[in-house]
Amino acid sequence: MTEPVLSIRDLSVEIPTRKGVVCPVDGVSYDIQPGEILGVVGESGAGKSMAGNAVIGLLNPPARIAKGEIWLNGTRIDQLSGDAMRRLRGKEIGMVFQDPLTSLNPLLQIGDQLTETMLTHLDISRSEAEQRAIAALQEVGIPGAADRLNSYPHEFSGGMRQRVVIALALCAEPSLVIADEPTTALDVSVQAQIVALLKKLCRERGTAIMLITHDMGVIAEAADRVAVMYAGRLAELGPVREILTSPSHPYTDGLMASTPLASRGKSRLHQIPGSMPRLNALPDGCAFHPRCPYVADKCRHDPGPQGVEGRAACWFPIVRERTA
Amino acid sequence: MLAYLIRRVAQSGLVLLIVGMVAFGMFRFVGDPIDNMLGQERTQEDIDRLRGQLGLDQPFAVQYFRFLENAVQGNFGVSYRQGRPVSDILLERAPATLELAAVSGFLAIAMGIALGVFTAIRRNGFSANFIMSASLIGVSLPTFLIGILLIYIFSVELGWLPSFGRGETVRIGNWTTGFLTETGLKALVLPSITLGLYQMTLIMRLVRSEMLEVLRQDYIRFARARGLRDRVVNFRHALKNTMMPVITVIGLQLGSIIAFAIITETVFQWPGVGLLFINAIQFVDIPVMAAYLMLISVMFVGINLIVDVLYFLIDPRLRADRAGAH
Amino acid sequence: MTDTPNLEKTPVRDKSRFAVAMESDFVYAFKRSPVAIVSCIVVLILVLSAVFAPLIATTNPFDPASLNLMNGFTAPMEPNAFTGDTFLLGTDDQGRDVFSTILYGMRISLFVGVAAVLFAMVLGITLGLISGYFGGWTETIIMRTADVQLTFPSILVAMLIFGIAKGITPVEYRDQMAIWVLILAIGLSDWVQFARVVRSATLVEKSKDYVAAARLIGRKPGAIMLRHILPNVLSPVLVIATISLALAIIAEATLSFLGVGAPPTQPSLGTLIRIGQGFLFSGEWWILLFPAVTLLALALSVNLLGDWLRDALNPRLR
Amino acid sequence: MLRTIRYAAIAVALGSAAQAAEFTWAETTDPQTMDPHAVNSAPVLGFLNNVYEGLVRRGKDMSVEPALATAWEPIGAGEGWRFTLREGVTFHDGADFTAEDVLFSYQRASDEASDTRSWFAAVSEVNVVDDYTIDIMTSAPNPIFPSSIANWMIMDSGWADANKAALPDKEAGNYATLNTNGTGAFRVTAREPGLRTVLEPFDGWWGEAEHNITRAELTPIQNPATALAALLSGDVDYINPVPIQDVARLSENPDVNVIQGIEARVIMLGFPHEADALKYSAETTDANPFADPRVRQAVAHAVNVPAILQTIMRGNAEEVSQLVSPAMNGFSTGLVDRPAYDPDQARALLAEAGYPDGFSFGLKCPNDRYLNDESVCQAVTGMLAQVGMRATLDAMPVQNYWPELRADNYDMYLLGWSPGTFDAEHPIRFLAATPNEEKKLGSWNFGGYSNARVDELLPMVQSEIDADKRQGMVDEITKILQDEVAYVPLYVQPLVWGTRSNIALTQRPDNFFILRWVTVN
Repeated sequence: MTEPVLSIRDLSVEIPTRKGVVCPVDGVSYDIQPGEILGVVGESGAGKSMAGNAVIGLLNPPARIAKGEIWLNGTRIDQLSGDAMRRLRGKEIGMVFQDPLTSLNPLLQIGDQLTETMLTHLDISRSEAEQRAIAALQEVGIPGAADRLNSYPHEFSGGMRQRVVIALALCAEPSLVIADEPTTALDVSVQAQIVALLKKLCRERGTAIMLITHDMGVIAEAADRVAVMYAGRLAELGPVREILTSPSHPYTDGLMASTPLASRGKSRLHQIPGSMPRLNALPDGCAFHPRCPYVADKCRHDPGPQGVEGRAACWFPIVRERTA
Repeated sequence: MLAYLIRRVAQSGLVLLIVGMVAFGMFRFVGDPIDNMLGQERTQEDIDRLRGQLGLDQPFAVQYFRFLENAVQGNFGVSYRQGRPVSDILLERAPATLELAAVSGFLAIAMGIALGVFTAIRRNGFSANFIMSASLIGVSLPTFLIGILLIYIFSVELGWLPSFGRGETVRIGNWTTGFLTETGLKALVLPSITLGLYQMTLIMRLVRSEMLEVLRQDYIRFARARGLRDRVVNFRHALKNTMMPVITVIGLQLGSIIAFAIITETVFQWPGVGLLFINAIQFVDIPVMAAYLMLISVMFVGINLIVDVLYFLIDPRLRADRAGAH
Repeated sequence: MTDTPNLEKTPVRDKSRFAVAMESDFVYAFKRSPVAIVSCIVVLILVLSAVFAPLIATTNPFDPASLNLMNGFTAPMEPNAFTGDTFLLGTDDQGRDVFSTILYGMRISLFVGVAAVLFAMVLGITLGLISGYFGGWTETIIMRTADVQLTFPSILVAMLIFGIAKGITPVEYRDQMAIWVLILAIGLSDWVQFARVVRSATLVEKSKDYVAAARLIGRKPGAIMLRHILPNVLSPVLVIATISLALAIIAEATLSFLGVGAPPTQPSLGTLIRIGQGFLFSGEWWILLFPAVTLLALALSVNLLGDWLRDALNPRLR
Repeated sequence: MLRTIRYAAIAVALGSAAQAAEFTWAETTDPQTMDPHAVNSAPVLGFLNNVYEGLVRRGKDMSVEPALATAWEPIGAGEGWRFTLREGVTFHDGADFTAEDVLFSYQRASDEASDTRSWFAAVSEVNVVDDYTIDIMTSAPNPIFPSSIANWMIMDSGWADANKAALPDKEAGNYATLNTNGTGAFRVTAREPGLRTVLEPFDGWWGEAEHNITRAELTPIQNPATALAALLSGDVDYINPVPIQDVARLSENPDVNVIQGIEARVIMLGFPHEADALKYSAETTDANPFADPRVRQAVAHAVNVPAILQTIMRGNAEEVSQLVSPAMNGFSTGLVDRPAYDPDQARALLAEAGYPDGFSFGLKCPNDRYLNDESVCQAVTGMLAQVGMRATLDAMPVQNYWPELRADNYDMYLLGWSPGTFDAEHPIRFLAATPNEEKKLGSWNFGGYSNARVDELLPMVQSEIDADKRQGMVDEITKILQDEVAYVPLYVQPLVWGTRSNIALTQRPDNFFILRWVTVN
């Protein structure tokens, strides 16, 4: 195993509110290898984007990193000074947002937004930056990139715009890209193109991608490994094939049962009862126990271990013989 | 684009006509001009003769249409008080008001935007809150009081600045400017602060709330996520988007500066059209009053038009889809 | 959207409506902002003292018979050379006790200010709703009248209305008329900003589905506007109302500076400042200072409250 | 307390011969026109006295002195006056001054289009005897004619014809409205109406200059506080008027002088004598209490003039008992005391007149015409209310005030009168005579006061040559007006000028500012 691009050790993010401190991310650890796409999945409010924001250092105050370490390419970045962190953003970590309609500055031409980012991080001449911008646009599949440089965001369709966003995120050749729900705002056909584009870029450039989504279909399609989040904690972590076909955490099992997968034919979709508890009103013991079909007494008192590679955060993980 | 312009100009013409009608209609109640034109020992017979001479005994409609007919050709009649064509008087006095409005307008906009951006960026900083509250004082005191206090402090007590008037002016063609002489510049200081303070506060608050709105947008978060320097994020990305909605309001503010000049000119005895208007009211000099209102409304409507066109040019979204409808 | 942790409180059934209100974020933010608390207290004190002026004030400055001219120009806290009376904040040129006149004057200023803003609000909201909702010709007419209106500075509008009103009202009602003319004049020059805000907000709300839904089930436009669009438009209107209340109070002062304000025998705060301004150089500083400070306190706290309200009510700025 | 300086000539010890200097001054209103015959108002005539000259002029003590006429004597038994003119006098443009110009100026000043026409009501004809002698015939003997034409200024006929200004043009203005060509001590070198007017000495002037001014500039400043600030900060050398309330403070200021005196203007209360009912009363709508002299007497007793002078006028004004101030010719020295302040007697008189619990009425006042006019009216309202006469005060700008008075929209009004001829006959002719349109009498007698004896005596006063007999008749009229309380005279308006301490000038009761008596040290 090569050295991971990103490795998070026991990361916790706290938000002090007037009703006590809330922990959207509670002791999460995972790594992403170069050229690997790690899917981070969970219901909304499970803390998946909060972890992403913590990594790139864009947590909206009063949220702050309480404990844990974030390592990027072997150097620790969670304690970097404001400016050091700023120089790192874009250069080392790229970010792709959810809604392409609002992610691009409506009054600036595409070319300017690209060259501006490159000139900030790479000491190259303006003309060379323009060449690279054209190349970046071609790479993300924008037709006739050369003469689209000086057109404005509103002259592109949703899908095209998301491609531009991806080009922008990658133009300074970061080693890690955090894609926060990149496909949610797009319609299905365009979603598939974007997923394919991300996979292609990941393979060709060896960039590690943290793909945050609530859509299991996207995970199945794109992710190499997957981290399932529930109520701020890591429920399960592992290769996507393994987790999807034989989940060992009851929550993941429920999730898979409620996702229409071609491979499972026409069995009735299973519905997980109840909804995810609010972060400021977590039940005792394992957060999932009120909804867990296999709940036992122990689960109600003891929160259970942190999920790590190969072991789910559950006292009674589901054990199956590995079929695949 | 052209169709839009024509429609706007037509609307502006309509506005001017209405202003003329309303203004002229109201003057009948402001007093009787004849009293100020005749001395102590006049008789009723003198009054009637002069009233006939000035055509004031005609029915209202006749007077109004004669006024409109002349106004269209730029002839606003003769001032009852000064016995000179009103257009000459206005031409003489306009530079003073325009220069004062320009300086205080610039002051208001420049300071307004700078402080607006500063208080938006450092939203909870102490200095930002202090500026916000201090600027409110500008809006919480009547303009005339601010003017008089400034005179009291800077002219009477400290003696740094002249207490009234416009200082020496240099005549260039038929424009007199106060910018080229030392006393002219010194005379500009206090009045432009008095006039500009009120507008500056309004612009500052507007820019602040608009900037806060923009700073919350995704493209700003994305710009930060790309590691751009704060200066670039705030000024290149955020400010440009902030300015869009602010332009229209600033246009309106400039319009009201000229109209607000009435008070400042009275307090500082600034020889502009505002003071002329106040004197015209005092001496019921109807031609001057009517001409002043027409001048102000032309300026106002003109500024409105320019602002709309400006908005059209700058915002690529509007320009792109050629949407004629505004 | 990034999944912000949901912080809503758990559903409560037992607490009374007031308790719920007290716990709301609005009140929480209020408690934590010193500016809001102080300005709120100042406004309360001033408004209450204005309302209970007859009880607090030592004399009734508006009753000409009770004035003793010889008491004129008495310095604060010092006995008058002729009559020996002493006054907390001194007296003005007519022998009126400055302290009581400020209270009574503030009554007029507040009354004129609040009434003018209400008048402007009602007018502005109706016209804004109508022009926003119906659009087309009505909108152009209303918006162009707004342009005409903006051409006339509020001071000018007031002076001309004053001229007209003086011309037509029978003379014995002239004193009461003066106050209502002030309200009309200031209100008339204020409605435009309300109309504009409400219009743009209505345009936004109109495009939303719930309005289309309401229209679908056959609600009359009037009902739609009032029950559906208006509540969503109130918060910007409320903010403008507070700011323009301060401006209205000051406009009244400016008008009295031009000699068009409240009648001389019933001076408002603005009239007092106009009188006081005449004595700036003559040494009777208290005639100007105390009314000016009161006006500043009133206008400043109303403005600060308006400012805080804007930030508090604007959900996205939290 | 009151530093009455009758003829305030500040004789400042001229140490070193003061070297020539520039001088700037400010007044509240700008002279409306430069045409001496276009407008008969104090600001215009006062200013033009420095540029044009009449046959006679008034000296520092208001006495009549020779000017363009060196001497004058009555013709026959009072059929007119013969004036011998001064020789060697030139106009500013160099033209010679002759009797021709006087005739032309008479025709111009007495024409329909000119505002000064009323001065020549008594003149029947004017004939030129020779280049330097002219006869002005009057329809009846007119003893005060020479002193009544001090403000009739002479214009050069050649200059007027050349510039098409033969008659004053009030409607559209003409060359004479903006330019001047007088014989006076100063020439107008720059004129921006409403902004500033610049004067420079006329070195060809016939008289000897007592001033050391090389350039004088008048800028109107409307806002009193700004004018005061200008004086205090030294931007102007002299301002007129100084707000009354600032007199005390300014007097202590070392680099500013306050010059006080009494003006010719008497402030009085007027009544609706002719009206048969009150217009603005809440309850007395069918009777006019002010028609009863006892009620008018009650008003006189109810108004505490000393208190008004003490507070509102800060001790700078003088109470008065008749329609003219003591400085005027024809002042009745024997009738000086006015009704004492006695509220009880006022209430008694009201009860006697049938109004035991008083009545309400409307008091009309200007708020920007006379010094502190609105404050005085407020004080009067308060005092009358204390005796039961409940007034509702309606103070308004002067341009609305005169039409209201002319339309009789008042129950009581405030009026100030400054006699143009500085003679007691003037106010009687305009305020006391029964209004008569043809004879141009009583044109400002709004209340319509009428007394047969007064109407009988007026023409006799106008034509009486013997000074004592004339004074006796004036005293009789004054006594009648006092007994019938035609008006309630309150006080003579104070004249308060402010100058920098290095300025010496002369203050005259007619409030005319004569530039040639100014010295800048």
